[in-house]
Amino acid sequence: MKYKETTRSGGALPWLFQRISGVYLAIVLFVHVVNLHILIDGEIGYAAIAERVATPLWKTINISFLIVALFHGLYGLWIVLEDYIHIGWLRVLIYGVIATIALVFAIFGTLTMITFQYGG
Amino acid sequence: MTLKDPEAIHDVEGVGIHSVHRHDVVIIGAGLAGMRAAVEASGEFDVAVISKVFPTRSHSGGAQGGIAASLANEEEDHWEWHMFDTIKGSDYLGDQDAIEILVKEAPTVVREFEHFGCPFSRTPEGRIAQRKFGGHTKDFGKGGPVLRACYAVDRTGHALLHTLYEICIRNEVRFYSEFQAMSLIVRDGVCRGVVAWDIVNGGMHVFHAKTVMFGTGGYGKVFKITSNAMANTGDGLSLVLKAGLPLEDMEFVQFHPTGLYLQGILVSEAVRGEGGYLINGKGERFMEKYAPSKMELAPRDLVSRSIQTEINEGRGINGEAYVHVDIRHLGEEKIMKQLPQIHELAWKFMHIDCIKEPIPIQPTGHYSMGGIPTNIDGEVLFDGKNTPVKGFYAAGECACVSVHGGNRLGTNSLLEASLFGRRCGKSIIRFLRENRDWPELPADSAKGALDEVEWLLNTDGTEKVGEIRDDLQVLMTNKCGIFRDRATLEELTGDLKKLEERYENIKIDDKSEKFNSDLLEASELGHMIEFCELIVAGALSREESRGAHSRTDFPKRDDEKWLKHTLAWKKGEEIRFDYKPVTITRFQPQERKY
Amino acid sequence: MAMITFKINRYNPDDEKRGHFVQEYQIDVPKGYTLLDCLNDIKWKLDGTLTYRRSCRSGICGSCAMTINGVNNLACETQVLGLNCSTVTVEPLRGYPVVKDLAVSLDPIVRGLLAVKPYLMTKTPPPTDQERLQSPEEREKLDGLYECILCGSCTSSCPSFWADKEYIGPHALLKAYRFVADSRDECPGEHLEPIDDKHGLWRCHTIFNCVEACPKDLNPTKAIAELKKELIRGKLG
Amino acid sequence: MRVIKRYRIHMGTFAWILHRLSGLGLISYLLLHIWVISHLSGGERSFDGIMHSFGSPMFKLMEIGLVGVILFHLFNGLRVTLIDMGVMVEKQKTLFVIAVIIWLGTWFAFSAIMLSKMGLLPFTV
Ligand SMILES: Cc1cc2nc3c(=O)[nH]c(=O)nc-3n(C[C@H](O)[C@H](O)[C@H](O)COP(=O)(O)OP(=O)(O)OC[C@H]3O[C@@H](n4cnc5c(N)ncnc54)[C@H](O)[C@@H]3O)c2cc1C
Ligand code: HEM
Ligand code: SF4
Ligand code: F3S
Ligand code: FES
Repeated sequence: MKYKETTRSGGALPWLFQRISGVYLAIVLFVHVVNLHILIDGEIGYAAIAERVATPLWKTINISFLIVALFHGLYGLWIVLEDYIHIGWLRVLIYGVIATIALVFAIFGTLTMITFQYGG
Repeated sequence: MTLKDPEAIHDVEGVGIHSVHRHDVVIIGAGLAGMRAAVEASGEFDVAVISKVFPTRSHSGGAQGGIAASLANEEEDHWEWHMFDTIKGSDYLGDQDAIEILVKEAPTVVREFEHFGCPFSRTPEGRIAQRKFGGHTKDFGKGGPVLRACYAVDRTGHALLHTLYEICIRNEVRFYSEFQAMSLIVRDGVCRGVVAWDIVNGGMHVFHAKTVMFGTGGYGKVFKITSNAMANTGDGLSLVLKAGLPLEDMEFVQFHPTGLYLQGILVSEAVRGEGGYLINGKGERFMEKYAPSKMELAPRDLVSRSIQTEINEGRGINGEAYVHVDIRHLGEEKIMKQLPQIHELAWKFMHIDCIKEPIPIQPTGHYSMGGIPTNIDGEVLFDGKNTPVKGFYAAGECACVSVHGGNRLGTNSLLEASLFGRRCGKSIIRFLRENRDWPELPADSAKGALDEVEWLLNTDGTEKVGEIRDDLQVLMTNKCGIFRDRATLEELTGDLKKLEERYENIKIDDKSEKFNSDLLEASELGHMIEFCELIVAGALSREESRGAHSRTDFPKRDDEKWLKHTLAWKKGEEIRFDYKPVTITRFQPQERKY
Repeated sequence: MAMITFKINRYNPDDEKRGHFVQEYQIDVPKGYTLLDCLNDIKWKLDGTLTYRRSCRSGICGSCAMTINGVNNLACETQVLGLNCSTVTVEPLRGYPVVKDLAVSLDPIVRGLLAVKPYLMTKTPPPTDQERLQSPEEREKLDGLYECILCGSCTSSCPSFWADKEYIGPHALLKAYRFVADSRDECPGEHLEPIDDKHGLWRCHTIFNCVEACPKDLNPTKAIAELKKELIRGKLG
Repeated sequence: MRVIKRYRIHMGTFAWILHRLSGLGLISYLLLHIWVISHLSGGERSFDGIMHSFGSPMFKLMEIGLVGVILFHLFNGLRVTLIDMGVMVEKQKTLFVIAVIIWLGTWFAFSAIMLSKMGLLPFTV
């Protein structure tokens, strides 16, 4: 009997990046949650958010957070779908949809962060 | 990786044949013997291995103790010592030319296993570790036990078997896994192939071959209590008989002293080695009577006979057919450290905690010394004059070279199976280099096998396979077991005839072709009855006690009359005997004392 | 001695229409009887059509793995009275195509196994007339790996395998690591290359069902973790 | 031929199922979240408007749930990563129990703070 020869698709680096991004998210997300739900008093409103979002450091952190989370989450979604969907064309389609979502949301989110000017 | 594709199928006349395959070499049996031969021959020729169980499920994997070779990794050892021990163990019935090959080539064979990747246990220097085993001694029996058995913890057979399977995969051997050989095609002294049934899908397949090798293993299943696997039904032997060839020394069957009561599963010799007691129903350490100095550590056949005597004379536990091996006095710590697998075994198979309770044991059918007669190159012989059948080979437990003679030593059989398997491979290569033509395949090759299956599927009798087999096993154990005598053997001859008649009147429940184990068990039973008649006839005619063959009416060894091998043929109802001399080279027979 | 009901999941390939069904058998079970003994009793006395694999009946050949009361185990190692229940359900190993009754197709097991080049690979010829040396410490690394009896219980229990039939399976990954971990194997890359695949190593989601299911108490997940490290180390140079 | 896909649930399976579900939940939330934050560009009115519609106590309580999901995925994700690094593979159950304890501990603390800020607790933390 012969093992079905698949084109070796590797998968090591995405797998590794899923772990690294996970650990990065663990730190940033924890800080994020502490910040938003504990440190900020009262209503989470425009002022409270905007103040922080405006500084360059927070901008960088937020943008990296955004992109890493998108990668991690959408790649995670892809892993899940890949487990259960084995129809060739459907897989390609889903892959395309996920990639598009990733791109659109990454650009959309980044633009929000970059273009935003507090008090401006 | 590509494995070789099935050979081009060509047609043969006849109904009911699923397909015909062609291979240079067709090996039946994927135990150590079969697969070792396959490894050897597969570099140059197209080799197929047929096995009724998936290769790694062959019974060789059940062996625990070790494989003998005088590597001298742990202490001084020489092949001459090993040779002496083997000959003495065989009660001088072993052929000494074959034994010399066995002990001389042993180190090479074991090291090759290591080169193949076998995970042997190691000495601190990184060499293959070795342990003691019954009957293996220093200095021609004059010294104490020697460290000679190479081992992989307590899973030696498992490690060896899986290693061989792996190398077969590497060598792209073609496996026909779960195919049961049903008949052997031999015409005019030339072997032409075999016929086998595809167990999973059903259907008869003809294997046309230039050479056929048998490594079909033992037949412990003819006994009620046995250490053997359920697949060990000795099919190979009856296939050979049906092809008109003889079997050798079938009366020699080894019984191991300690099998779990009713299960027969082996309780290793280590239990007694570590100091366990054998206790009868009266609470006595009964070995005092039989071997006052060696006690529980007397040789296997003697201990088996002692236990059986106690049982026969009503001194089993509660009068039942077992005694106790008691290790409670060793204490929990020692048991868990030195005998963990025994603890696990007793627990898993008997629900007994051997730290708190004694283990019920009884002697268990273990090994067949006799089998298909072969010469030292593995060629199957068909008469007393050592004439080989062209293109037919055998090795392992199903064969009789004979290196074990009347009684085999522990760890010598893994060695024999692999070593003579390897030799088979080598002589198959030599044969194929000289014989490039295909032998003619007779048109009715599959007829016998097809008739058998058809009959079994359609016969509408009243007898159940399980019941006849049960009766066979009980009869063989009681009347042709550790002790034999004329009266019971003659009785048994009649009993077997009756069983044969009952077999004619069987009915199986399962009528389908796919994975019909009912059908195959029925076929196996027919085969077992067939060669059991030979065992009994052999035991009846050999009027002496030698090795494992113990006649109460002839308790002494009789070299004058019986220092010879039995050959037996079966034609219809009639059994014919012939004899051939034992080859004696270095060691003259002496009295066997331990 | 106790009367036990066995609910056995059956399937006859000749009767596709009927499909899978549960059949009940009742037998008296004495102390010490394993499930295999009970199945034999049923087959030999009550119903010869009952089909299952078995051979060694001592837990070493791997034939008799099946799902017993919902858990994978070897029938020959299962003490029926030890289960402490009056009804025992017996099903074929999950996740594999069923051939008949309790016998499943071995193809997925073999396919995964062949893929990892399951044999010792060396470049240097072995020493003549001598074994390769391996220290007891190096040998110890193979413990927990070489004992695998290829029973298929682990892969049968793995949700990743249920989802992806091409997933190579924990049994094959354990085997791959058996060679990668062997100090004598000079081509670990050869065993690693085929598993560096989306149907290979990376399909394992660390679910640990395989560890739960292994009747020999082996730990495929540990082997898988080591393989992952090995491969990542290779990638990063 | 039917193939049964079911196995006794134990800690490993349980952790995996929860991780999967929480991961899927989180990615859905993330996409929503990006959309919400994008209202920042639209100025104060637009942002506060949308925040207001999420400002009801119902949503506040759901936020506590969200924090729980995040924290579970976080700590179990770290557990998985540790196992992948070969840490405590043989003690995975203990590791899971530890992860769950930390998860429940932090979640409890976060919930208490959040609830008290909403004035839903009789005391402040
Ligand atoms: C419990 C136990 C412990 C043992 N321990 C030791 C030990 O420590 N040391 C030692 O040296 N020896 C030991 N032995 C003996 C030794 O294991 C066997 O003698 C040896 O393994 C036999 O090997 P084999 O290759 O001849 O046959 P096996 O390994 O039995 O293989 C037989 C093969 O033939 C196949 N086969 C049979 N009939 C058919 C058919 N009709 N069609 C197709 N295929 C068929 C089977 O499928 C199988 O693959 C032990 C034996 C037992 C029972
Ligand atoms: C907080 C820190 C996080 C850590 C430590 C973490 C860790 C991980 C890890 C290790 C995996 C891989 C599981 C596997 O392959 O078996 C994973 C999967 C996943 N993660 Fe995260 N993650 C985090 C945050 C997030 C966030 C914010 C999202 C959503 C955007 C997310 C969505 C997912 C998804 C959808 C999966 C796939 C689930 C699966 O394969 O079953 N994770 N996470
Ligand atoms: S790892 Fe365990 S469960 Fe898996 S095949 Fe090997 S012995 Fe069976
Ligand atoms: S159950 Fe399957 S997903 Fe991995 S840990 Fe075991 S192989
Ligand atoms: S019969 Fe061999 S493992 Fe159960």
